Amino acid sequence: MATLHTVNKSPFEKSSLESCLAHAKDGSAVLLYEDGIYGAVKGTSIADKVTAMGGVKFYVLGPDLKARGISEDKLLDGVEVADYAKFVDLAATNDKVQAWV
Amino acid sequence: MATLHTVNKSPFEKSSLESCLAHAKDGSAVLLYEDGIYGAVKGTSIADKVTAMGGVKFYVLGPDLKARGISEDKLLDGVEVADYAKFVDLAATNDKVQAWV
Amino acid sequence: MKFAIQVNEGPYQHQATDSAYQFTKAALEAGHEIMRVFFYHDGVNNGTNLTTPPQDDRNIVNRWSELAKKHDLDLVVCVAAAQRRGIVDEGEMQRNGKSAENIADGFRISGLGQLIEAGIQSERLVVFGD
Amino acid sequence: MKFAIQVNEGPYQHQATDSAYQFTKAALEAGHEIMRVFFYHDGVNNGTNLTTPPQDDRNIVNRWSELAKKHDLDLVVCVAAAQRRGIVDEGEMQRNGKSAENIADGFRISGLGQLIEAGIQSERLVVFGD
Amino acid sequence: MSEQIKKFMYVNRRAPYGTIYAWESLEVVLIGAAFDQDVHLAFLDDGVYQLVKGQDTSGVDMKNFSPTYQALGDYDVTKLFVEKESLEERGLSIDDLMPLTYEDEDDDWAEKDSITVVSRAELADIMDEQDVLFSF
Amino acid sequence: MSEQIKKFMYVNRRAPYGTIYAWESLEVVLIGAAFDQDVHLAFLDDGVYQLVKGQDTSGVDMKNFSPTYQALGDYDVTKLFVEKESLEERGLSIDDLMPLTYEDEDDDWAEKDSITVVSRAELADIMDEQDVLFSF
Repeated sequence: MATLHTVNKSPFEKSSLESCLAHAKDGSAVLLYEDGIYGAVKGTSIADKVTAMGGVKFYVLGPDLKARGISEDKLLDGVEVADYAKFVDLAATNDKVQAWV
Repeated sequence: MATLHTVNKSPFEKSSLESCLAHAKDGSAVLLYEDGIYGAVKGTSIADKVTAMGGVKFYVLGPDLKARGISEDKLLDGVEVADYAKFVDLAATNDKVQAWV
Repeated sequence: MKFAIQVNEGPYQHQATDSAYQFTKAALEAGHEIMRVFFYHDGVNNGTNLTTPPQDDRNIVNRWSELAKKHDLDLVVCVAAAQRRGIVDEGEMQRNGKSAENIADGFRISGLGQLIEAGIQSERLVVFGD
Repeated sequence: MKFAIQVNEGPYQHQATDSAYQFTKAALEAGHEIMRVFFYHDGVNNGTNLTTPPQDDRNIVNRWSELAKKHDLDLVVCVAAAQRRGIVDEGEMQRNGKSAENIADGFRISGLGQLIEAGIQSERLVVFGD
Repeated sequence: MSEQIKKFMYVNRRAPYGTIYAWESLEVVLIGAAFDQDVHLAFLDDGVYQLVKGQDTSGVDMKNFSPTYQALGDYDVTKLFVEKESLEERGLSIDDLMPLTYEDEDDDWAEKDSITVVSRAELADIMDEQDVLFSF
Repeated sequence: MSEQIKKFMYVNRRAPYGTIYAWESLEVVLIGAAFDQDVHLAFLDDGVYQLVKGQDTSGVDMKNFSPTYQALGDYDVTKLFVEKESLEERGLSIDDLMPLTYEDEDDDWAEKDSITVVSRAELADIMDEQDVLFSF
């Protein structure tokens, strides 16, 4: 079943993104929001682990990105910017939501 | 100056122990308490980083260890078990306390 | 679609309740149903009517109360978690001999069964936490 | 030796206030002075008198109140943090037009200067947080 | 109208005592047991520490809730999945955990293990099959 | 009785907005500025994100407190240490941070940088010299 995984913590502070990536299956979606948005940025020590997830589609919450002053051109290739409406939409169109709190 | 560093989070959940170890100087003391006690255990994926800190003295809070069912024979060599009185004593005998919350 | 929301953290300390609010608002705007917002753990602290946040910041509690009023939302505070943290309605005040009640408008205190029921009856459960 | 204690988290959710309590108790037993316990961030929630924890568990708020009474401790709740989270004494109740007060025995609400002062006047500051 | 049976999973990723999530999560499981859903518990990351045997909270003056896990079988909560890699990274094995059992009414009340140790990939599959995931 | 001047350090290791620690820490710094201590701020780990320029919280409806860092110079809070390794691990450089300056009254009010980028080893030394460390 298609799952929307959500990660709201910085990958440099907590291990939740790493655990999410270790369990997310091909075809699932991962939404990075709140401090989780730092996981979507290019050139970090965690970036390779994110880009290695070929079968997973990544989204990042735009309002959280802007709040933190991270411009969209800093995002890893293939990461799509979502707003809250899109977050709702992802939750609806996937079969369930798994929160990696 | 001699510093008592305190770490209260699991090294598998948060990066606070790792950051502490990267900044603790030779001659300082590190007290692992609450969920931080897991950093004092043998045979874990983090153990090598702790044992590599030759110039730092490690303490683990006994009451927190017992609460979590970790017996003292599981501790890394050189880690000393402290009670709350010893925690107070370490805070008093070092020049200051740095909490890696 | 029928959503249920779970909030695990209190106001201001963590963004969880902000994100839950924005999600809930966006879901309602998209025409979805929010069958319940369940406040658990420190999330129960969203239900106090005693906050006075700075005037240049959002008022998290009032915002929930107003959204509930506008959309007839069911904002449920877990009773067991509320007792540990000091969120009290009139019934709890009398039952536990407390000096005051502090439950905010639009919130009600109820049992954990309301969370399970939300999991059963909603089509999607979305959890916001630390 | 003269200690000051800072508590950043509320009751039950995090062990921080338990550890701070045990440390404070042990320090007093060893003959040290605790010149102030400063409750900041969600730590202010330790100062509510509205909790009713399960009978088979410790009562975190009462435990602080009793220790304060026994040792004449200065338990200070930060006013700015308290306003965000809904901890209110009589003065705050009147000033902010709140319907109730909920400050527990032995706690007082004051400004952040009390934390700075604690840092200056104590010989050791010990912080308990998340 | 009879309600459908959903696959519920309670996901436990936190150590006990340092925070209350583990204990309040268990309170949800106990209440939830009355609702006749298809209940699964996952223990991964620091969640595996919740099941470590020999917990004794007398020194920290907190409530020791670990005996409650042993009551889960009586509540027909019998599908507990513990992640193998999470154990190994923490230097733990199944022998470090409390033995949790239930009596199988479909098998002449034979006593059976409630805990199944699964690989990370297997746990990912089991999570994938759920209808509702509760996180704390 | 005049009070001694202590070396105070506010240690910032958290990102802004996800939690309130960064903002309430800054409130302490502002109040503390009135006390005439020798004030230092450390930004390491996720704390370096607090100083990233261009923060715009309109979409999350939270208070944007980042302009307050720019007021620190007026409060004579001028010793801000940012850890180089923390920046690098996050793909950041000094150019991504807000320029923070102060006017040096001992140098004909020349405008000077408040931020000093230091190595992890240097920051460890600076921490070691402090009398009191505030953590949030």
